[in-house]
Amino acid sequence: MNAEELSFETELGQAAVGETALVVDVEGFEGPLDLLLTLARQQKVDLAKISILALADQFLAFIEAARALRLELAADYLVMAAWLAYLKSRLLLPEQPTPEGLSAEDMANALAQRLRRLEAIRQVAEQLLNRPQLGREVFQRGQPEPIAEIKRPQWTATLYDLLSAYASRRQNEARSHVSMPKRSVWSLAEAREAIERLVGRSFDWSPLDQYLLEYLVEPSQRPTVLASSFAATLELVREGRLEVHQHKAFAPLFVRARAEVPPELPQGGGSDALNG
Amino acid sequence: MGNVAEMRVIVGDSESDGEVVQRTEEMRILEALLFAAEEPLDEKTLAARLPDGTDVRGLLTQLQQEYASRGVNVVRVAGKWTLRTACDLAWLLTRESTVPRKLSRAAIETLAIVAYHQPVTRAEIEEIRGVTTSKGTLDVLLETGWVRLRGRRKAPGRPVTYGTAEAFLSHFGLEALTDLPGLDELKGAGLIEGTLPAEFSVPVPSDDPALRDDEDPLEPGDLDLGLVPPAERIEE
Amino acid sequence: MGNVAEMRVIVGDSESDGEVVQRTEEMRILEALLFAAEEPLDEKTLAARLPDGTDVRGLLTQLQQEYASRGVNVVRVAGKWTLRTACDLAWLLTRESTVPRKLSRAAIETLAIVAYHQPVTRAEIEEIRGVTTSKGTLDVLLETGWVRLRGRRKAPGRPVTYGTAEAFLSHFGLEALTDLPGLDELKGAGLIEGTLPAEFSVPVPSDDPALRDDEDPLEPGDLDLGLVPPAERIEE
Repeated sequence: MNAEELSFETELGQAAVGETALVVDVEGFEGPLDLLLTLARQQKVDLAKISILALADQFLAFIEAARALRLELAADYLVMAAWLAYLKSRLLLPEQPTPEGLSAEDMANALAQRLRRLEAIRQVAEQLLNRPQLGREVFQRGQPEPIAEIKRPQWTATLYDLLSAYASRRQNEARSHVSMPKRSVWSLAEAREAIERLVGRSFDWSPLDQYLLEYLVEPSQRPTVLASSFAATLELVREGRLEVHQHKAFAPLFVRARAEVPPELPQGGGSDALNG
Repeated sequence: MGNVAEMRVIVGDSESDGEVVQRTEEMRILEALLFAAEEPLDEKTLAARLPDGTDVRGLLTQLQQEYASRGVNVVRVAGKWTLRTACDLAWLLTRESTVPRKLSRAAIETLAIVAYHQPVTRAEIEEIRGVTTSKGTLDVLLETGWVRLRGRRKAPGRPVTYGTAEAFLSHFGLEALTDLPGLDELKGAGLIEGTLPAEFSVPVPSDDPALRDDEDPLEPGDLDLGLVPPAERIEE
Repeated sequence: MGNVAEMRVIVGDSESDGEVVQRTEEMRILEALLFAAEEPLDEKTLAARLPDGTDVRGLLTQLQQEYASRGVNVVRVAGKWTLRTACDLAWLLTRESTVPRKLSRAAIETLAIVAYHQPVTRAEIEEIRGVTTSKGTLDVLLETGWVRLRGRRKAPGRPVTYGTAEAFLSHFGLEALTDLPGLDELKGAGLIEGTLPAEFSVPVPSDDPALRDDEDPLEPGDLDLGLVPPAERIEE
């Protein structure tokens, strides 16, 4: 065992980012089992036919060499060295039954099995890493199209909500409708325009009511139509555009357009209409 | 020359028969590049990965044709190429979820008026509520599926008449519309209190789907207007 | 020859008429779903978007064949379906920016032990490797998302058990854990069984999320230690 052999696999011990490196071995072995496996490979025989005795010798020699170089060895190695020294002594002595019932042969086989298992896991690890890996050899869709979530409102209302809303609204409506309905009023301007249009150029005496009937759509409108048209008539008379007369109080009112020369009045005074 | 072009198209089509196709390696490369790319790729970038002198545009057009009938299409956006889910399959990429929401006060009132007074026009609803009813309120009610357009009133302006749909009954657990309480029951439940004008009444509602004498059927365009749910326009 | 060409053109035409040759709308839907998805999809999810009674598996197999010669392949990972670029085009697509961080030899070995021996405790990993395992090594593996904390072994000290997550299968393109390379050889050589006490006859490895008889569930605090991000609390 020399210094060259000690530096075996040095480059494999590099720790990855974020990993606290264990001080297992200054020369980069991944523990005593790794060292044993490396030594076993140097025997260049099938692990099944490995000589554990020879392996123990090699390991112990390695440890001695490391000690001579004052290399600091992790406890794992020293424990393994102690165990191998024990195993070696057992293997060299004639076999005697032990209290545990485990023969030196069994112990040696168990160690060989551990070595095979470690070697096997290393082989499959390599196979695994040689597979095409996602993002290294194979790729997934670079622009996945995400599923959009459409939130549909699910409307809720209770029958109570519905009924109480209806009841209070109807109640409010009923109360607000107690106020008087807005009266429709026939304005003076409307009345004047209507009379002018109706009487027009008619120079015959006609009862005002007769004209107004045209407008009496419904009885409720009668007072306002009468009042407005009477006021409008008087205004037109004052302007000299209409003539009006009445036989007596509360008699029908006669209206005609005024000609250039005022024609004769019918029987009976008409001026009292102005006082009515 | 024309034959060659035809042959190529044929080759492309024959794939849909499941036959093994002689697709060029360049097509595979384009396919993989477009698939893996994190953004649309321009022709220059694609050409850089292909043998010199490759007719990138030609291959892309061919690829586009190949994918035209598929669930994924080769599309050109802003002069670059990418893969996109076929437009007609956009529905696949949405997931609907329902969020419970309470109807606004205005909507509940309107719904109640529609229920009791149907067939009813918007103007009639407004008269009872004493305020104008926003289009949004009626749209929300149409969206609930509880209110439907019935027809048009035979009156100036031919306003649309509203009524309740079957879903209204099922949501409110009513066997028939006549199960809605009348005036006495509303009073009995304490929902109407105090003195009311003598003529005050609560109609006996009916959701008979047959149009009334004063209703015309809806016109073709009416339903479209009514069924398009407004996106989240909720009257508060 | 001319006849054959004509025949084919006809086939081509019929496809453009929308009379898809041997390709159904279901195929388009599957295609679109697989292309759009960020993650592998299981057959149940796919079936949910297809008419009832659709033979999803059959269609997927058909799609897989269709894409086998393309630049993008339909593959099955972790029992789910996804699209991946063809392996042989790796040279084309490798980008420096996406090269995953290199794992240490210790991490690689540990990952393999977790994969082939799961559920496995840290002590068992150390027994196989013959060396103490630093916490950093397991943390790195948990961080990749490939390894997860499974539970606690019903044994003195109740050690945490480790197993692989779905992302492990997805990353290495494995359909199931049984596809692990060399698994059969390892089993045949008796190098997998025997790490566990003989009374546990459940096959190893197993990434069945269901805990085994010798496992207890994790406790609330365990996940924090394992760098697992706390479940996001989503409003609404």
